[in-house]
Amino acid sequence: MHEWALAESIVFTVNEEAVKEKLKDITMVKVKVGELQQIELDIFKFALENVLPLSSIPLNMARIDIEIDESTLKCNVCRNEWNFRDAAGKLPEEESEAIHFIPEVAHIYMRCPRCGSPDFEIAKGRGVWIDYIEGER
Amino acid sequence: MHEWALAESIVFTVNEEAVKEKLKDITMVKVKVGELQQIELDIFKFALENVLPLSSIPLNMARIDIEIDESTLKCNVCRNEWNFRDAAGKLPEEESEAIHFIPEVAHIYMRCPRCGSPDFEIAKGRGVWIDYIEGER
Amino acid sequence: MDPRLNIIDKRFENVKRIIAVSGGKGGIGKSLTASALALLLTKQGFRTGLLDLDFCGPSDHVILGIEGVFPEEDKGIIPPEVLGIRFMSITYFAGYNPVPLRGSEVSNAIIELLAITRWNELDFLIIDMPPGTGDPALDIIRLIKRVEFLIVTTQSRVALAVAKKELQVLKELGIPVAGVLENMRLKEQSAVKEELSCFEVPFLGSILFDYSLEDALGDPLKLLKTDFAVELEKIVKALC
Amino acid sequence: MDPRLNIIDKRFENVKRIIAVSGGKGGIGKSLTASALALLLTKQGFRTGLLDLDFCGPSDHVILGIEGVFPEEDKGIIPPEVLGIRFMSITYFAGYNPVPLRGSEVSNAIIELLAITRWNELDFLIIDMPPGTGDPALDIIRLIKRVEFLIVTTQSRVALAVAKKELQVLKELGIPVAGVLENMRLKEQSAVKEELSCFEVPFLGSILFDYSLEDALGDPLKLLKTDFAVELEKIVKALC
Ligand SMILES: Nc1ncnc2c1ncn2[C@@H]1O[C@H](COP(=O)(O)OP(=O)(O)O)[C@@H](O)[C@H]1O
Ligand SMILES: Nc1ncnc2c1ncn2[C@@H]1O[C@H](COP(=O)(O)OP(=O)(O)O)[C@@H](O)[C@H]1O
Ligand SMILES: [Mg+2]
Ligand SMILES: [Mg+2]
Ligand SMILES: [Mg+2]
Ligand SMILES: [Mg+2]
Ligand code: NI
Ligand code: NI
Ligand SMILES: [Zn+2]
Ligand SMILES: [Zn+2]
Repeated sequence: MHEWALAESIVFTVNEEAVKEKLKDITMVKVKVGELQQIELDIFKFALENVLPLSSIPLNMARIDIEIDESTLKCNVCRNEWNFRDAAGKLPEEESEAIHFIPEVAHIYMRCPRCGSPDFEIAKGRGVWIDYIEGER
Repeated sequence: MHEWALAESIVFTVNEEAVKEKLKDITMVKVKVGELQQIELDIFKFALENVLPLSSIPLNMARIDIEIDESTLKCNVCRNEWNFRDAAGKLPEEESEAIHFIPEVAHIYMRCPRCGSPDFEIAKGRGVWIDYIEGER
Repeated sequence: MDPRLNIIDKRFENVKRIIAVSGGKGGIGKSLTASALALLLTKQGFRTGLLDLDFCGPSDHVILGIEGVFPEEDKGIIPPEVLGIRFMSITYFAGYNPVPLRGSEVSNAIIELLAITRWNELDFLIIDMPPGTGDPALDIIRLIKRVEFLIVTTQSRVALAVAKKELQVLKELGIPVAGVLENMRLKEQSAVKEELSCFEVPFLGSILFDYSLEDALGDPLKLLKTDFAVELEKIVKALC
Repeated sequence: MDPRLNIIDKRFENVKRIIAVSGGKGGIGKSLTASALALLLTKQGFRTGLLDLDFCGPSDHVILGIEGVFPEEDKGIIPPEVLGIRFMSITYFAGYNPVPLRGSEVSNAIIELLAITRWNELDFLIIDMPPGTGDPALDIIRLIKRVEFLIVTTQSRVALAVAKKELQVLKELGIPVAGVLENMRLKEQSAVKEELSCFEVPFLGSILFDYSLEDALGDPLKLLKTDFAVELEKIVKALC
């Protein structure tokens, strides 16, 4: 379960931000989980719940809003746009697992459905991302 | 005068766009000239005026709006933001001329004023850019 | 909208063949091959250009001993003619300084160079590529419609492994490969030709490791007399 | 906000020294040095990790003959121990396929690897760098606070020119340089030491061109017996 490592990074970032912004209380953390990384929300929430005790500022699951971020892939050659969902079904399990670990390897296993190029941009929906952190001083 | 080459690229792009969007008449082209490239507007306008006859669709200077785009440089290491203008005065002429040709060489001759890193992003105001093209079908 | 992308085709309008010397791996002799190739083609009477796209490690000016020239500004920039070659390099703008550019910046700088450089009439434009299949390779493939690749490799397992990967990408994308050149051969036997036969690209030949090469760097006349150049000249004839 | 950036420091908490084997130019023996260094340190009883960051041309698995292993998933990913070395490489995820990544993507993939890899306790982590001073070099400098560089070069003018540029950047940024290693020396005399003396970094020594090396690639026991490894072992002692 490598989701644990990403969950830890969320907690550490909230803590860092709390210090930087002198927050005494965290009211909301908005986390986006990019579709490309294919993280199961239940697993991720379980991991997050288990690493919350690492936090130096009080934090609980009710204050963490997790949302799946749909992906947009954009071809640098022909400008075509598509998403991972529509293409993912065709990938062998090993390849989609590799993308789960390192989303960039999508460039190895996927091609622009219009022109066949591996030269596309992951414009949206890559992986774990903090949209915003709200708190009180 | 290498501004000529960039002016040509504007005309070719308007023509390409007119074909793609089936435009019969161009009403407005908004061009931004990034501060970093230090292009003199008079020289650029002169060049543009002279390459307008290359256009396959009627185009005149009254329909081209050129604006200087202020630069924002962002340090990837310490997140500091600054602009080229404030730092440019200290550059020897040869170095600022090199930046005029290839704005990216700013990373060779400039450093983040806070942490000294060459690892910064040209977030805004790099070079010649078309903001939008308006026309009628 | 980036207007520069629409002018690049026009800049190569009067260039007959565009050959990118590549190979995935570093240190296999790409720059030496590209530089000597430009010299040899010029010697044979072809109008030749040389574009060094290895911004982090430009070497062609060192290999050819080019110094003290700068492009002329005339409706763009015109590469100076040195040794009969139209030569363009980032060193005109970077001097001897390090070039710590991220990939997106390398890409932007390449686009700028391609958009403003006026090559005019050329029989051959040789492009010296940096190692890897990153931004420079992807941009050349994306932006220069008629580019052909010349793949250099050595017989070393590490070099061959990387060359295969590059050939695989080029094959998949349908980019023409002018041929594969084996460089720095040390042994009698070499499996390079057989190892790459599945890619169905012309095998241009092998060049031996040349102990006199280092002393000829920076001196074009000496360079042309090395075994390396003599061998390459035979190979060039197959290319033209 | 990219949360991964805040966890990287913690991942190296229990790693005593982090050495990036670099040199600007390709094909100078960075991968061979990094791989052999990891082997030699392990042999001397140090807990050692090896991270191959040359995503476009990964070579360490070829040099060490590593195949058929995969990281374990446990609160992150744990690099498999092979030959006593904790080994991490993009090849686990890329297989033998080409890796056509732009710089920003290489950067993102490096950040992901650094954020999720749990090295645990190590005396040395050796990082095998790709050529150039692009995203990987800039990211390692930016993200790994305690990194030291080991610069490899050959005596060739083209390699030296690039090594100087990298040393200049490191000096300017105050990044520690563990030393410079001359590799593939062919001649009795070499100007490398003097040429680089102005940078005031330790000169670790010269390793001769080793004709038996190629046959030892992929076979760690043979590799350790090459002149290359024997020479490197002497040099390693100066490093520890
Ligand atoms: N056939 C050869 N024999 C001996 N040395 C060679 C040969 N080809 C290239 N070299 C040397 O190898 C080094 C790398 O060559 P270079 O052209 O810079 O490679 P690349 O551009 O692929 O990085 C240089 O020092 C060069 O002089
Ligand atoms: N001292 C040496 N003698 C002979 N060959 C060497 C020596 N060092 C490296 N090589 C060979 O040079 C080639 C490039 O080495 P490599 O470690 O892959 O370089 P890099 O990682 O810098 O690109 C490989 O084929 C390797 O076997
Ligand atoms: Mg080169
Ligand atoms: Mg070069
Ligand atoms: Mg290597
Ligand atoms: Mg490697
Ligand atoms: Ni997982
Ligand atoms: Ni100009
Ligand atoms: Zn496409
Ligand atoms: Zn800074």
